[in-house]
Amino acid sequence: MNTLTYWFHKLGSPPTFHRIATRVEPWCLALALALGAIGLYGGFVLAPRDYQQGDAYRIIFVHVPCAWMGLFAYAFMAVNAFIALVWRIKLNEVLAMASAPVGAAFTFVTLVTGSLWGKPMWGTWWTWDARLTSELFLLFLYFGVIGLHNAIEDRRQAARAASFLALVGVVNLPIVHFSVNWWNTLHQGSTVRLFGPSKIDASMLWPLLLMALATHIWFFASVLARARAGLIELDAGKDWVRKLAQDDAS
Amino acid sequence: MNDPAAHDRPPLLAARGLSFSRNEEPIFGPLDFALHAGEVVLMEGDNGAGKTTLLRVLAGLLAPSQGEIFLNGEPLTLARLSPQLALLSHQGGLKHDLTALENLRFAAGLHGQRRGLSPVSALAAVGLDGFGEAPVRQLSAGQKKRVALARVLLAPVGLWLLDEPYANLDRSGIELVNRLLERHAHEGGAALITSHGAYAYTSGTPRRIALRPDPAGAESQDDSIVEHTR
Amino acid sequence: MNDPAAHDRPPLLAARGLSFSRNEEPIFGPLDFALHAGEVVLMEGDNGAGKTTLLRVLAGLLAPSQGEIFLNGEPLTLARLSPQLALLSHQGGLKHDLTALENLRFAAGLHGQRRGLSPVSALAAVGLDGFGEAPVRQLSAGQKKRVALARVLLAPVGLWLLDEPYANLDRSGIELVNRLLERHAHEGGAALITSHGAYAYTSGTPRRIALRPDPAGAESQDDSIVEHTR
Amino acid sequence: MRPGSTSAACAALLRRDLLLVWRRRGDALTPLLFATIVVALFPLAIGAQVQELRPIAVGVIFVATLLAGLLALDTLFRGDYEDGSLEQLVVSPHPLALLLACKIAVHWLTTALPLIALSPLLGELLFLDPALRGLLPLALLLTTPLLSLIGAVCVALTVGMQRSGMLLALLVLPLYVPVLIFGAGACNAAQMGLPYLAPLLWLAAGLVLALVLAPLACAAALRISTS
Amino acid sequence: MRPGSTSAACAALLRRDLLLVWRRRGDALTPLLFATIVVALFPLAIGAQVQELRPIAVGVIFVATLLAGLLALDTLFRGDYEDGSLEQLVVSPHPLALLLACKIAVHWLTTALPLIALSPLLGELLFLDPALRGLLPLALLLTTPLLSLIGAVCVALTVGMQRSGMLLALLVLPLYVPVLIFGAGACNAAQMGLPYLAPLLWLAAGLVLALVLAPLACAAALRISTS
Ligand code: HEM
Ligand SMILES: Nc1ncnc2c1ncn2[C@@H]1O[C@H](COP(=O)(O)OP(=O)(O)OP(=O)(O)O)[C@@H](O)[C@H]1O
Ligand SMILES: Nc1ncnc2c1ncn2[C@@H]1O[C@H](COP(=O)(O)OP(=O)(O)OP(=O)(O)O)[C@@H](O)[C@H]1O
Ligand SMILES: [Mg+2]
Ligand SMILES: [Mg+2]
Repeated sequence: MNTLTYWFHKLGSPPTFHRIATRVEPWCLALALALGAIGLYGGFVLAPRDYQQGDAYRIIFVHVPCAWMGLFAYAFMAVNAFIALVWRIKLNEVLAMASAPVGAAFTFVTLVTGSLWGKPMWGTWWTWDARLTSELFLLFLYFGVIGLHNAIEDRRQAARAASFLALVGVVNLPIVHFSVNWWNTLHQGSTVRLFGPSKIDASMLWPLLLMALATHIWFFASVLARARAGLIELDAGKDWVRKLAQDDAS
Repeated sequence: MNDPAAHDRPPLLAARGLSFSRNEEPIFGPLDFALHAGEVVLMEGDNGAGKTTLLRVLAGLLAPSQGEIFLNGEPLTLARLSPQLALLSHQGGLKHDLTALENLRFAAGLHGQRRGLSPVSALAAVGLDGFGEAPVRQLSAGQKKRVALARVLLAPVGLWLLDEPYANLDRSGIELVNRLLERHAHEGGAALITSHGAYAYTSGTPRRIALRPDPAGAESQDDSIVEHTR
Repeated sequence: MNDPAAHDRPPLLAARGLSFSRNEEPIFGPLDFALHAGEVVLMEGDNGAGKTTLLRVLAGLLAPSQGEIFLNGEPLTLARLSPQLALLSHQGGLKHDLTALENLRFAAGLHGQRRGLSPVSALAAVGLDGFGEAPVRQLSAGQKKRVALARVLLAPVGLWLLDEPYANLDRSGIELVNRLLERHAHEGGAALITSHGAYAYTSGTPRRIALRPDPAGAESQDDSIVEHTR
Repeated sequence: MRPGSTSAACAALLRRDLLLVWRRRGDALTPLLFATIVVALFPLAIGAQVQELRPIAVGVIFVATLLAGLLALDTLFRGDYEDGSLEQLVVSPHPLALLLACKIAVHWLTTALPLIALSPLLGELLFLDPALRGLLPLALLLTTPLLSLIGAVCVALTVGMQRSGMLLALLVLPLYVPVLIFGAGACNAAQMGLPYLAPLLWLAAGLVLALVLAPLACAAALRISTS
Repeated sequence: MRPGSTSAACAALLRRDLLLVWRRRGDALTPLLFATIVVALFPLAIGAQVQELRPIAVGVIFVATLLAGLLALDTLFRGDYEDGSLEQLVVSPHPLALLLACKIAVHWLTTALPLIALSPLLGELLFLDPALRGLLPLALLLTTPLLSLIGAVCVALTVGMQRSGMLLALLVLPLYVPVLIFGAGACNAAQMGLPYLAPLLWLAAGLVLALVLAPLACAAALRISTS
């Protein structure tokens, strides 16, 4: 066994994961809150008013990071789902299922902030434009995954079935992301680029990126927490959980 | 076991360290056993002991949590499913809208048919001579069971997995099942059956295999597999 | 029959000239029989003899083609349905999404409950002590049957109609059913049950009633009702 | 031996059915989601402009409600029939019509009521005329119980059959049409500034009638179809 | 002992499924009638004028087809699951994906094809633009098999559950949306005199892909959900 697979197995074993996650979690949460606070302060207080949109644009500091997270969470779920299906690793099943509700929440926030923003910008809460629609159906896909997971009795079988659905639904991701390029829509196109110059002023960019970082860390923290709970539920009868309960009691 | 030549060939069915858990709760196992040609094994156990579950695992319908299953010496994986077994489960697998004969004809198409048997003769063999043209929906509980047995009989396979084949059958039906098992074993087949009835297949000498490992090493009366050899 | 006082009261169940046909084809009858308090009648018959059909007619679920049914001396019409019988049929009548206890609590609400019994104690009486909180869907075939039996036990009625109560039960389950029947008869109830098993309720001396009238006047072994009195 | 009282039986039935819905609360939400999805399909299939969507908003919402109710109908007695609890209701000592009325009530409460609550949002999705914001839920409040009651009678007739979903749709839809015409008609009239009280009153009258007759018809139909 | 050949197994399955449809030919007609009724509801709910109906004709027909297909989906594996014949398919010695492909083919032939044949009539009911008379059936011919194939995968995932009709709708519809957009989009483009070939080609490409992948996915999903 080379070192890589060794660490893979080590990390993949529920007790180890549980131990590491318990230790990392509070730090992640604290970091996410701190970064989020700075980012929000930067966005809502420090960043200049937009000459066109006034203060309404400031919702961008919530909307865009959440939108990114909605997509990222799905990708994260799909990758874990793939591993869970092919190698039947319990940890990945649990991780995939843990990211679904978190992703759904981010997607929901995206939809809400988007339509709050849409009212002043486009004069309507909602239009049937390609990005908005595909984002809505992304939310439905999340609901489908969660619903399927809840509908099946056996936890591992449920996780596998829902993982399968998550993989089938991956086709929706490029549609959400590229819809603004493929169809000309009301929603604006990419303004932030990872490579090359962004079309956004630096004073607005840094709070945005900070918020994005904060949401990512938050996502990982809450996925870790959910996965931990999920593993304990799955392994309720196993020795390591029993020992944990004893340690808690004493 | 009284035929040493049979042991040169790999057993029709073998399980090694086989166990199954639901939500990490063990249902049975770990189990080790082999089923050779010419054997009929009667699996007895209390209600809820895990007999149905074991049969479904052996048929490849449920993936075992641990351990391996071998059919004719080859490992059975979920992906490469057994071409060599016939399963009788509680539901019967019959289309209620089709007649008994149509059901058997379909089964013959799907699984092939045993040399010397046809849907018509299989139906006659289970004592349903005049019922070939009746939709299965109109048959009584025992008559449906007989049609399902005819389907098992028709399949050109060596291994039968029968879940409570005696339930709902009248006395002549019970004798019929025993006769069919006798002949199947005689022709080199093997069968694993579950039953609660005292009337169940009783030729040969019993051998027991515990469904759950016994901590004391002793073999318990409950949760056991009773095996009869020809 | 050994208790003449019982005959002063009208029989719990009586059939007069009862027959049932599907598409003008007679399934059983005409039948005349009475079931008095304290009796357990075992109905035997080949597969397809019409036992299930008869039970459904007696429960008022199917309208008889001819003849009348009396419950406690009053005619049973489709419109005024029996308040006084408990039926156990093949399906069991349990909600798979609810736990065993929730199912029994509902039954107690619907039919009322027998003096001295509660859902919890009824469940204990059928040997399912630790299974009250498990959804019925997760129970094995025999465990489901036991829950259905607990439902029958709980209902405050005199007449039990049980279709194959022994099927799927292990030996302790079979003894349980016999014990329950014994006690029910002793407490002044009556039961009409079907079964194919030799292990079925066997106390008392049998009496036979043919499901179809025998042209020769002789009573045939098949298609018959065997009655045991206490 | 003390047989239970009828009110205790109804209470037990109500409690059990609500509990069943709660056990499958995911399933209970799905009529809602279904209607939402149907509504959401139209802008995609037709076009997303206000002038395209506003005229058809009322119609689409009514049709979506009707279809969602229709699909949910199938679960009204099916489960009870298959697991034999319907038999138990039939052989129970209480009036069958009353027991069925309880079942229908739970069904309406858990499938139609959430949809009515959601209808303003659905209206928003289709740019519903703001003048109708109050009227649409009211019209739905009158039509959906009617739909449940009528549907229950039809579903009782088909309950013994396998795969009767489609047959059910056939039986039910012609009976739904008058309800649809009155319900959507009232809203459309209001949209054009015409008087709309008459159709609503007709609906209310029909509802009262159905409340009395439908459970009885349902019980009779069930007796026929299960024998 | 001679095991049957795979082609014989497929032939037997095709024959049996067609026979089953024939035994219940009343039921087989119902998707047709359902779509017709949905289409017929719209003039009642919206208004019966040409200028009201023509713009929504394509959309309504597509949505009706989609819903009829969705309802029919439920019967694809349900019956086989309940009576245990699905188990028999799984333990048979032939590739499950191939057997499932046969089942899907029969399902499409008996539910969607008659609807396509009827679509000109449905178009007439809604005053469909005469220019679309040829294009609409063609677009349906490309979309309906895609819907059947995608739907089969989802239905395979939910087959072990009770009363999953609604969950199925939730799973399936988001995946149907792109198909709907391309299909209805092509027709709407043609109605406005815009080029409409590109979406049709996309649909055809998707169909080819689905023909290969869907039966495999379906078999995998079935293995998961029945275990
Ligand atoms: C309900 C309505 C809306 C939804 C569902 C929505 C959805 C999304 C999604 C999914 C993204 C991420 C796209 C990606 O990274 O691939 C996004 C980004 C963005 N949205 Fe929205 N949006 C909505 C309304 C709005 C409104 C009204 C505005 C402002 C006019 C807006 C401005 C932006 C901006 C500036 C981005 C960043 C684009 C980039 O840099 O890539 N959105 N939105
Ligand atoms: N789908 C399920 N989910 C959870 N537990 C289950 C499920 N099916 C069965 N079980 C449980 O698994 C155990 C074994 O069930 P199984 O049906 O294999 O028993 P069995 O030996 O066939 O019993 P019987 O003689 O009553 O048929 C039982 O305790 C049962 O409660
Ligand atoms: N729905 C039906 N339509 C037509 N005929 C039926 C129907 N149900 C049962 N039958 C027929 O009626 C006869 C009696 O059936 P029934 O189910 O009452 O038999 P049974 O005595 O209970 O048999 P078993 O011991 O096999 O359960 C059988 O020949 C059966 O084929
Ligand atoms: Mg069993
Ligand atoms: Mg019977």
